[in-house]
Amino acid sequence: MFLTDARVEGRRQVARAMWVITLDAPEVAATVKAGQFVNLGLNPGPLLRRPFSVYRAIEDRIEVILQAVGAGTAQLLALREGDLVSCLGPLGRGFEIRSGGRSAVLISGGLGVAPMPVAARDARAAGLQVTWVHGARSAEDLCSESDGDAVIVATDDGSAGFAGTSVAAAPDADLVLACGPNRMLAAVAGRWPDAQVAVETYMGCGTGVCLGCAVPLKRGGYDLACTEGPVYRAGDVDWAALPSHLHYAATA
Amino acid sequence: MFLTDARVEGRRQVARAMWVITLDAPEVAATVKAGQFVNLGLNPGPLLRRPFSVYRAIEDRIEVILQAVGAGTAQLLALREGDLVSCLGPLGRGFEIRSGGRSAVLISGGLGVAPMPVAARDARAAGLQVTWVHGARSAEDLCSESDGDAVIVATDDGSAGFAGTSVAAAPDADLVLACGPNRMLAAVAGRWPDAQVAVETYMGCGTGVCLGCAVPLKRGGYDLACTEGPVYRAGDVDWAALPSHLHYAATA
Amino acid sequence: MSVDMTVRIGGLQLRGPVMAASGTFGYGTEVPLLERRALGAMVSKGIFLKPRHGTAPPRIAETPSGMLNAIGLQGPGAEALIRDYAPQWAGWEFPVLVNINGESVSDYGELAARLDGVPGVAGFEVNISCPNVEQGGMYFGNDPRAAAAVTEAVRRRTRLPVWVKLTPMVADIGVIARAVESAGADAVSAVNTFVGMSMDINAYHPRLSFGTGGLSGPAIRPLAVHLAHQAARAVDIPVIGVGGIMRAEDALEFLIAGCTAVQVGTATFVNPKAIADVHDGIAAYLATKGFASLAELPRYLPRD
Amino acid sequence: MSVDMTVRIGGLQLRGPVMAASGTFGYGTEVPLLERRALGAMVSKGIFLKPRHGTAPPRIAETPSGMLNAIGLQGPGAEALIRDYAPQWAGWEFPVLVNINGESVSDYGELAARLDGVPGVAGFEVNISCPNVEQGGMYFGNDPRAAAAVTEAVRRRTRLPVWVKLTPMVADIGVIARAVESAGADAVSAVNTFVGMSMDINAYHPRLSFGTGGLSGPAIRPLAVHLAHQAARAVDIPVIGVGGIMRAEDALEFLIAGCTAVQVGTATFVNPKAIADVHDGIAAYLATKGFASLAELPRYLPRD
Ligand SMILES: Cc1cc2nc3c(=O)[nH]c(=O)nc-3n(C[C@H](O)[C@H](O)[C@H](O)COP(=O)(O)OP(=O)(O)OC[C@H]3O[C@@H](n4cnc5c(N)ncnc54)[C@H](O)[C@@H]3O)c2cc1C
Ligand SMILES: Cc1cc2nc3c(=O)[nH]c(=O)nc-3n(C[C@H](O)[C@H](O)[C@H](O)COP(=O)(O)OP(=O)(O)OC[C@H]3O[C@@H](n4cnc5c(N)ncnc54)[C@H](O)[C@@H]3O)c2cc1C
Ligand SMILES: Cc1cc2nc3c(=O)[nH]c(=O)nc-3n(C[C@H](O)[C@H](O)[C@H](O)COP(=O)(O)O)c2cc1C
Ligand SMILES: Cc1cc2nc3c(=O)[nH]c(=O)nc-3n(C[C@H](O)[C@H](O)[C@H](O)COP(=O)(O)O)c2cc1C
Ligand code: FES
Ligand code: FES
Repeated sequence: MFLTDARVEGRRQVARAMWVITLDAPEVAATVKAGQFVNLGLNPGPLLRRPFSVYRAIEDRIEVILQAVGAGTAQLLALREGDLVSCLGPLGRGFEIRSGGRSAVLISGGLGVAPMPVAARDARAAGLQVTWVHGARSAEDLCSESDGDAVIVATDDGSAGFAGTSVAAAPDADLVLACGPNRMLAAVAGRWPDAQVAVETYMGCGTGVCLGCAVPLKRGGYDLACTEGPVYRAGDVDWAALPSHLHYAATA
Repeated sequence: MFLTDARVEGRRQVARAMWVITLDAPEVAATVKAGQFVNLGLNPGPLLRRPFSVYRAIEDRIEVILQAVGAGTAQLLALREGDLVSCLGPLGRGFEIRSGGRSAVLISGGLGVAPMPVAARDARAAGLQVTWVHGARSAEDLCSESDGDAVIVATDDGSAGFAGTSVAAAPDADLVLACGPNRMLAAVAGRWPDAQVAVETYMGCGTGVCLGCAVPLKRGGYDLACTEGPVYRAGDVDWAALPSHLHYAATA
Repeated sequence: MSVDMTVRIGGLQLRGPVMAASGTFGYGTEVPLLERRALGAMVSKGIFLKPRHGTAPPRIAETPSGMLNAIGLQGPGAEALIRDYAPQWAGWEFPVLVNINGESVSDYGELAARLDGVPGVAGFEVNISCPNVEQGGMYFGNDPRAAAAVTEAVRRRTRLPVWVKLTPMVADIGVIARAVESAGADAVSAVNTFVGMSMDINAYHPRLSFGTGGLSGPAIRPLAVHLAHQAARAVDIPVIGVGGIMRAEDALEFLIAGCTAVQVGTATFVNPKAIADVHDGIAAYLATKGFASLAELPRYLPRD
Repeated sequence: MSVDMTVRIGGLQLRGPVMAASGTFGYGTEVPLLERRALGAMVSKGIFLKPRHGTAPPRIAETPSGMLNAIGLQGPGAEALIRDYAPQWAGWEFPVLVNINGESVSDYGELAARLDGVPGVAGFEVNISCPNVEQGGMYFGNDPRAAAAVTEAVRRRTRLPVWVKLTPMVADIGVIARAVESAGADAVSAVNTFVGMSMDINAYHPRLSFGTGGLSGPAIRPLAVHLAHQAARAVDIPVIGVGGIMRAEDALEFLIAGCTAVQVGTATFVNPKAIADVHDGIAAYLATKGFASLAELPRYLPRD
């Protein structure tokens, strides 16, 4: 885990109201695994850091994909090249991508696309054939970038690709990785209990000390999303007890 | 009084750790009088606005001279061209510069130089012969700019000009205007009770509603610096009861 | 769509739920750039019977998302208020309540009697955060008997609406709220500032000359929402939420928590148009949600 | 110049005045990037005798310069603490105190007895912000008799230092501080979080599943400084200041206000190196001022 002041290197738009910002963070870029996240801090700005999946890691840089949903994300999107942002990471346990099996399907809803480029990279490296299924509300909300082998597109309103959810559009595979609103992940759990899903919770610290990021488990009790997650076996999470109305989920 | 989002147009250094920032604020520029101030607000940033004398007004723009003494000023100095800052003003009663008399002396200590360029402009316009006396701790702390007719320089350490305070270095005149740390203004009051001095107090609102900016008066009771001041007849202020240890005073 | 924003509070019909909080709006004559149309009501700066100079500077200190103040209830006293301000208020299109203060129960009663019937004075907000000088400086506001006694003293001297402004410095605000309700209050305002302190680490003493000050601003909002909610659960009279409201969203937290109306204080210092922004924002929110009136807003108000 | 930063608190000699606050540092084994050298002491996450799952999510909500939490004292219970954590603490170069909790007076006593003598456990911080289940859910912390009873119950079962963590939700913190001092506390920590509430204006109910939560962070600092100062004026035992400390300057406010040491909580969430930054900043400040030791720092502590 590293704590650095990361320089903003650029910003580009990838969907309606969705942007990628590039940060200079060599140690994080060198060590991050698919599904891990960074905790970004702004000063002046809100008190707490904000968690973001690492979208891509290229040489000394990491990328983060985001939408403005509140004060913190709006402020991040207002940063200009050369500004510094405090970056803590990589955090959390990412996807476990092992060789063995032949195919992987990556299922994302909205901003849930965030961990997928790195996941696709690692899955390919593990010799798996990768299929992406990316869904959003409508065509303009689909992330325009993909590093994957094949992309199946799904939209709720049918304005592009499959008319329906990305879960419904996804084929079966040996390895299923998913990220998106928690209610979408609950649907994944119904179909593939062994899928690995990256959940979202409010987070206070991102490092395991505040106990704020509780994930209710089927076996009872709670896990910490920031250290024991954010990636879980879909069948292990008590979806009914996990809030599905976080801001991010609300706007994704 | 106007409330606008003023665009930052530039920044230049005028002394060690002292800068001038230029803001696009046409209504304020058109109406401001010497000794009046603006209340600048930052978001994200500290809760309350920060009061600053208007240093110069040129066409649609106003200038403000400042030093970083705390979070608000540091943030103002970190603004870049094109950034917006909320600007409320002009506020307060400025200097009363009437024709009549022949000479004016402008006495400033440190950042107390702030209201002087506009004061010099107005005094000259009123047909007065203007002498500036500008003092600081040492040569590097002297503001390098002056729009005045003649400038007498004073430094506490004698590294430039008169060795001593600007008050001691000042000649008598028909009109005496002063600005600087409150304890310097108390010295002005001792020599010229009729001098007009711009005091500083903590301010909550800058508009007369919080009663936070109390100035203790010789006749008893308190005035509001933001509406009844910040300019006072030096002899009217109860200097012993006016705090002299504001941050700005501490670093000026 | 135009949303019905009117509210009824203990005898007064207000055109909107957003009021100016006492001590943050002067006497309504000072505020710059004021958009009167948005004001549901105004509560004047707190006054005593007699004029008061207030405390020595420094009177305010900024803190994270908040400010401390110790103004010391500087004010012109009842006679000047009647002479200089009430006549102006009489012509305004929203009610003005006077925030009244005293050092003894009889002070409050006398002040109410003096102001009762003065044109322009639409009611009283009784500030019980003052020290009870007769009883050794304990606050009226954290003793249910003293709070009730003050309320009763005012109630007996006027037919105008009597609101009581509660202090947050109590172990159980519901007890105080019930006490003043029983004593005849028409509404309660919750809450006043929280006592705080900030040290000057170069001078080794408090930043404020008075030592302590009252904390206001967004920092206290979650505490104020909780206290206003507790008060609303405890009484049947309307509760007016106060504390840290900067935006419509903040006011809505209080309204959902069971408040009938809200007051905006410190926000006006930062944004002279805060009250209009809050008012307009609530109306826009209600319209977006499809509510025809503020009365339709769902409340979260479980009763024990 | 090297400044003497040591402090003595009720039986313990600490190498520095900055400690980790309970519930914000886990069991000391989780914190990343930890600079142990700066820790004067650590207070463990609060535990009960038995394991607890804690509350359902959402457990936290951000507010201006603060955060609300309702973790519900999730924890492994005494046996797991003794087995998994205490042995690690035994090897550390600073004392670890256990923050103990209970629903009845006897719960507290039993927990202290169970932990007394366990290598690695250097003392107790008694958290009296819990509801007293035996007496209908009223808090131990706002009743001087209950607070004293809990303190005594712990005091009787251990020779280790006993600190009592005070709640701010009281009308007069001095009364509680004196009560626990008389009951044998070696120090008091002031203060715990303030009860607050934040509403989800789209869902029309509180953001936290528990409804209310404890407010921490810089928002509460001026309130905490005042309460710690009031406690310091009321008792002769050391007071440990807690609440909103992010930087050395903030800690110095508490120290000047009469505290012997401080605890850093929420700041660690934002800056994992906060404790080291605060410690180093205090040392640098003292050096700049020309003090050879923390003991020389002037205090503002008028006694009534
Ligand atoms: C592990 C993880 C990875 C994430 N990855 C991404 C990503 O790659 N791209 C992206 O756009 N968003 C991502 N999010 C969500 C992102 O953290 C929130 O959108 C962001 O914190 C909102 O901050 P705000 O100030 O704009 O919103 P506000 O609503 O103003 O935030 C208020 C508080 O709520 C918290 N909060 C609000 N929404 C969320 C949320 N959905 N999840 C967690 N905390 C929230 C904030 O952190 C803050 O403490 C991720 C969340 C988690 C937990
Ligand atoms: C009428 C008037 C005109 C001023 N003109 C100038 C100017 O032209 N140039 C300039 O550099 N400074 C000027 N000042 C002082 C300037 O307002 C402060 O330096 C500034 O507010 C400090 O903010 P900060 O956040 O950097 O400091 P902080 O110390 O972090 O501020 C904390 C709080 O204290 C207040 N504060 C701190 N110092 C002062 C001070 N000296 N006066 C008033 N409030 C203070 C801040 O407004 C804030 O509320 C003026 C002050 C007044 C009252
Ligand atoms: C400078 C100042 C002066 C105040 N004066 C009074 C007063 O005279 N009477 C009163 O009842 N409340 C007074 N208050 C309290 C406010 O009315 C309000 O209850 C409090 O500030 C919390 O609201 P806010 O956070 O919106 O400011 C004052 C507050 C401030 C900041
Ligand atoms: C997430 C969280 C959990 C906490 N858990 C405990 C606890 O178990 N026992 C306790 O006495 N205090 C607990 N506290 C209170 C802190 O120890 C501290 O008193 C409070 O947060 C104020 O300090 P701060 O503003 O520096 O965080 C907790 C605080 C937070 C934020
Ligand atoms: S976010 Fe703090 S423990 Fe997970
Ligand atoms: S600054 Fe508020 S009245 Fe002057």
